[in-house]
This record gives sequence, structure tokens and C-alpha cells, in this order.
Amino acid sequence: MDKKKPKKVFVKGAIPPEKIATSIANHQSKTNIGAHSIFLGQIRADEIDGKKVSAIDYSAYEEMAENVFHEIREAAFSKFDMTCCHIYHSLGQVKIGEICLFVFTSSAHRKIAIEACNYLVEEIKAKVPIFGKEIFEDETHQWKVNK
Amino acid sequence: MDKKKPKKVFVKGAIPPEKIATSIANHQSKTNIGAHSIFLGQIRADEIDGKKVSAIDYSAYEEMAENVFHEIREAAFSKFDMTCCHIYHSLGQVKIGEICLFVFTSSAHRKIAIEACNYLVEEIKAKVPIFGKEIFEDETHQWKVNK
Amino acid sequence: MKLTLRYFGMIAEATGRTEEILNVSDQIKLYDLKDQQIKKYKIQDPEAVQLVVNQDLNTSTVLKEGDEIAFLPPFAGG
Amino acid sequence: MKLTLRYFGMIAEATGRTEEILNVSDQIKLYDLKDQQIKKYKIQDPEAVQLVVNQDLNTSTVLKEGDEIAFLPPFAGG
Repeated sequence: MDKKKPKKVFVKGAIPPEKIATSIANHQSKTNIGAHSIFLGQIRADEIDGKKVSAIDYSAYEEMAENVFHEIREAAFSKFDMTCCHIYHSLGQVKIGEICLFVFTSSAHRKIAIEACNYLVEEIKAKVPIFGKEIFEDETHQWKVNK
Repeated sequence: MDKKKPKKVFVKGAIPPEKIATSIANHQSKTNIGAHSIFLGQIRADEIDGKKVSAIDYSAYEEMAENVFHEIREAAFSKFDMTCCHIYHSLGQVKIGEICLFVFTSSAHRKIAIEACNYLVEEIKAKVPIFGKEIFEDETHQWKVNK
Repeated sequence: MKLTLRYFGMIAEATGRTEEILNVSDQIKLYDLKDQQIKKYKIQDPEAVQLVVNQDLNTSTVLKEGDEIAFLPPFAGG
Repeated sequence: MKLTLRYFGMIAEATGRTEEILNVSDQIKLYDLKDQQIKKYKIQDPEAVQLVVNQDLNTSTVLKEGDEIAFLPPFAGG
């Protein structure tokens, strides 16, 4: 399918729910698909030492990150019999309650779509040079670290 | 959260992508959520003995099915620390390429949302009395059986 | 006693109806009822037919007046 | 030789810049460069700082003219 075409992952600001609907609708012509698995990361209003997070400001080593995203997709295609695979990640400020990560996998059968989606999420968290500044309501900040 | 309210799962015909976008948007005010996991079942144009599926006509033992859906949701809430959980399934005719199942789980952390979503999908496939008539392009049909 | 029988999916197709009310002996057991209807309607693959009394999968085999017995073919949700 | 250094996230915050071009001895190794810059900018938690040469995580420690060396703090994608 669209395995070989390198795709841009980063989007400016939050990922709107309508973008997700459009992505889903775009797959209705692919009638060999039986299952989609979607993961969405949403910004949490964490409270740290009495201060509440109001947004995360994402930055990245962009050129490297796009390459790593591409490699992760390629690895997923070689491991899993996916029909399609799409990844979008925010750059810049994303407010609490908004979506910052959208991973979308499709396959003929559910187990493949689900496993591929999980694989991609874990790989993205571990390997892509993206940095997150947690901005508190009082405009101070701290740097987020993935667990 | 909305654990106790029994909810109607069945919808008439295909589940439109816009319904999925609306569900996602409705969770932006829940700022304790960090991760959503979504599973979508889509009708495949399977070819069987040279005949191509054009739609599935879903029927159900509705009263029992709504009860089983409710029990499955309750069990998932007791097993997984979810914030929210939504399930929608089509009744009646759903064409190839359209969505017939929408499972949506949310949690503070990704592993819980993902595991809960997988659990729900497997439980739904195994335990809910839903029946599917695969309609071929020549208007003959056969009955679908879950594997 | 009177029982309500409900048929679904390929079973409803075989019986030509989705529901019927039967008048049966008070002593009839669930498996007898199943055998009787399977033969009557020549329902294929009886092993795959699951009977549910009053929407409860964990059902007893003893029947009583007014019970609703559903004849369910294999599930195909999702 | 000339090297391009790039700083990200909390490291860019500590250095006060996102990029600089350094003129260094041809013999400098990657870990020497790391030590030197960590000390210069008093970067906290040096164990957590990962250096990447020309965007390649599987990088050699030998540097050459024109290399781009990125100083990366812990990842926080998703």
C-alpha cells in the first residue's frame, strides 16, 4: 500500500477530532480492511507540587524525528501485515484535554491492527527525539520525561 | 464516572466517522484522561467461492445483547482503571468499507486504555448475541461466524 | 404449559419465523425441546445452536410456564 | 575542524541557544566534546544527555569536519 511514501508526521498545535474522522473516512474505499486500531494521546491536567499543568509545548529535533518516524513505520510494516499506517504528532503548544498524538493502523484482521498500533506507540515514546515542556497555570514550567 | 448509567449500544446502519469525532471531542473536558484507545470494525469485501460480499445485515437478540454489553462494560470497569468506556454496534445493513463496531476506552495512562479496549473487543465478539448475514453482490447470502 | 420460542439469524431462516408460542408438557426439559424443534425444522448443525432461557446464558434445564427460550446461532458481532 | 552543535529542550534552556558552531581540535572525541559542553553550560544530569552525530543514534565516537552533533534530553513524545 502506501508503505514507501515518506509522510510528514508533525502538525502544528493540537490534532483536531475532525482530522481523525477524515482519516477514518478516507479508508472506506479500502475494502480489504476489517479492523482499525487507533491510539490518541491527550494532555492531562497533572498536578505537581500543588501546581496544575495547563499545556505542553512540544519541540523536536525535527529532521531526525521525521526519519525515526519513517523507520518505525517501515519496521512495523515488515513485522505486521498492515494495510495502512498513519502517525501524527503535535509540535508547539497543546492545551489540556487536546490531542497530541494520533496513531492509526488498519488490517484485514483485528489482532494485527491492534498489535501494530501498540508497537508503534511504544516505539514512538522510546525512540523519537521529541521534547515536552509542561506549562503550569502560573506560567512556570518543567520538562516532561517519558516513563 | 459514567460507570453505572446503562447506555444504548445499537445504532441503525453504519457508524459515521463524524460520530467518532464527536465522541472524541466530548472527552476534551475530561482532563484526567491521558490516553484513548479506539477499535473500529469495518466491513470487508471478502470473496467466497468467487462471490464478493457487498454488505452485512446485522440482527441481534436485542434485549439480551444490551444486557450482555452492560455486563461486559461493568466487568471492564472493575478490571481496568478506565475513565470512560463507550461501545456502539450497528444493526441492519452496513456496506463494505463502512464501520459496524466502535469501542472507545479512556484512561490516565496508555496501557490501561489499550488493554481495556482489547478486552472489550474480545468479549463482544465472544459473548454478545449478534448475527450477521453476509450479502453477496448477486444478492445471495451466507451467515457469518466469528473466529 | 406455554413457552415462547424465539429464533435468530440462520435459525429464523430455517424455521421461517422469528417467534412462536408452543403448548408443551409440563415435564419437558430444555434438551428435549431443542431436539424436537431441530427435527421439526431440519435445522442444520445442531451442535452450533445455543439455547438461552429468559436471556440468561447460565440457564437451568428445567422449564416453567411463560419462559422465553431463544435459539441462537453462532455469534458474529463486530 | 568546525562542528555544528544543536541543543534541544531543557539543554537549550541551559545553554541559552539552540545552535552554535565550534572550532575544535581534529583529535576531539565525542565524549570529550560532551564533557566540555556539560561543564561550560553547567548542564544538569549529564547521564540523561544523549549525543547524536548527523542524526544517527548508532554513532561512532570519531568526529570529522562539518559534523552536526545534537545534545538530546530525555524524550517525551506522545
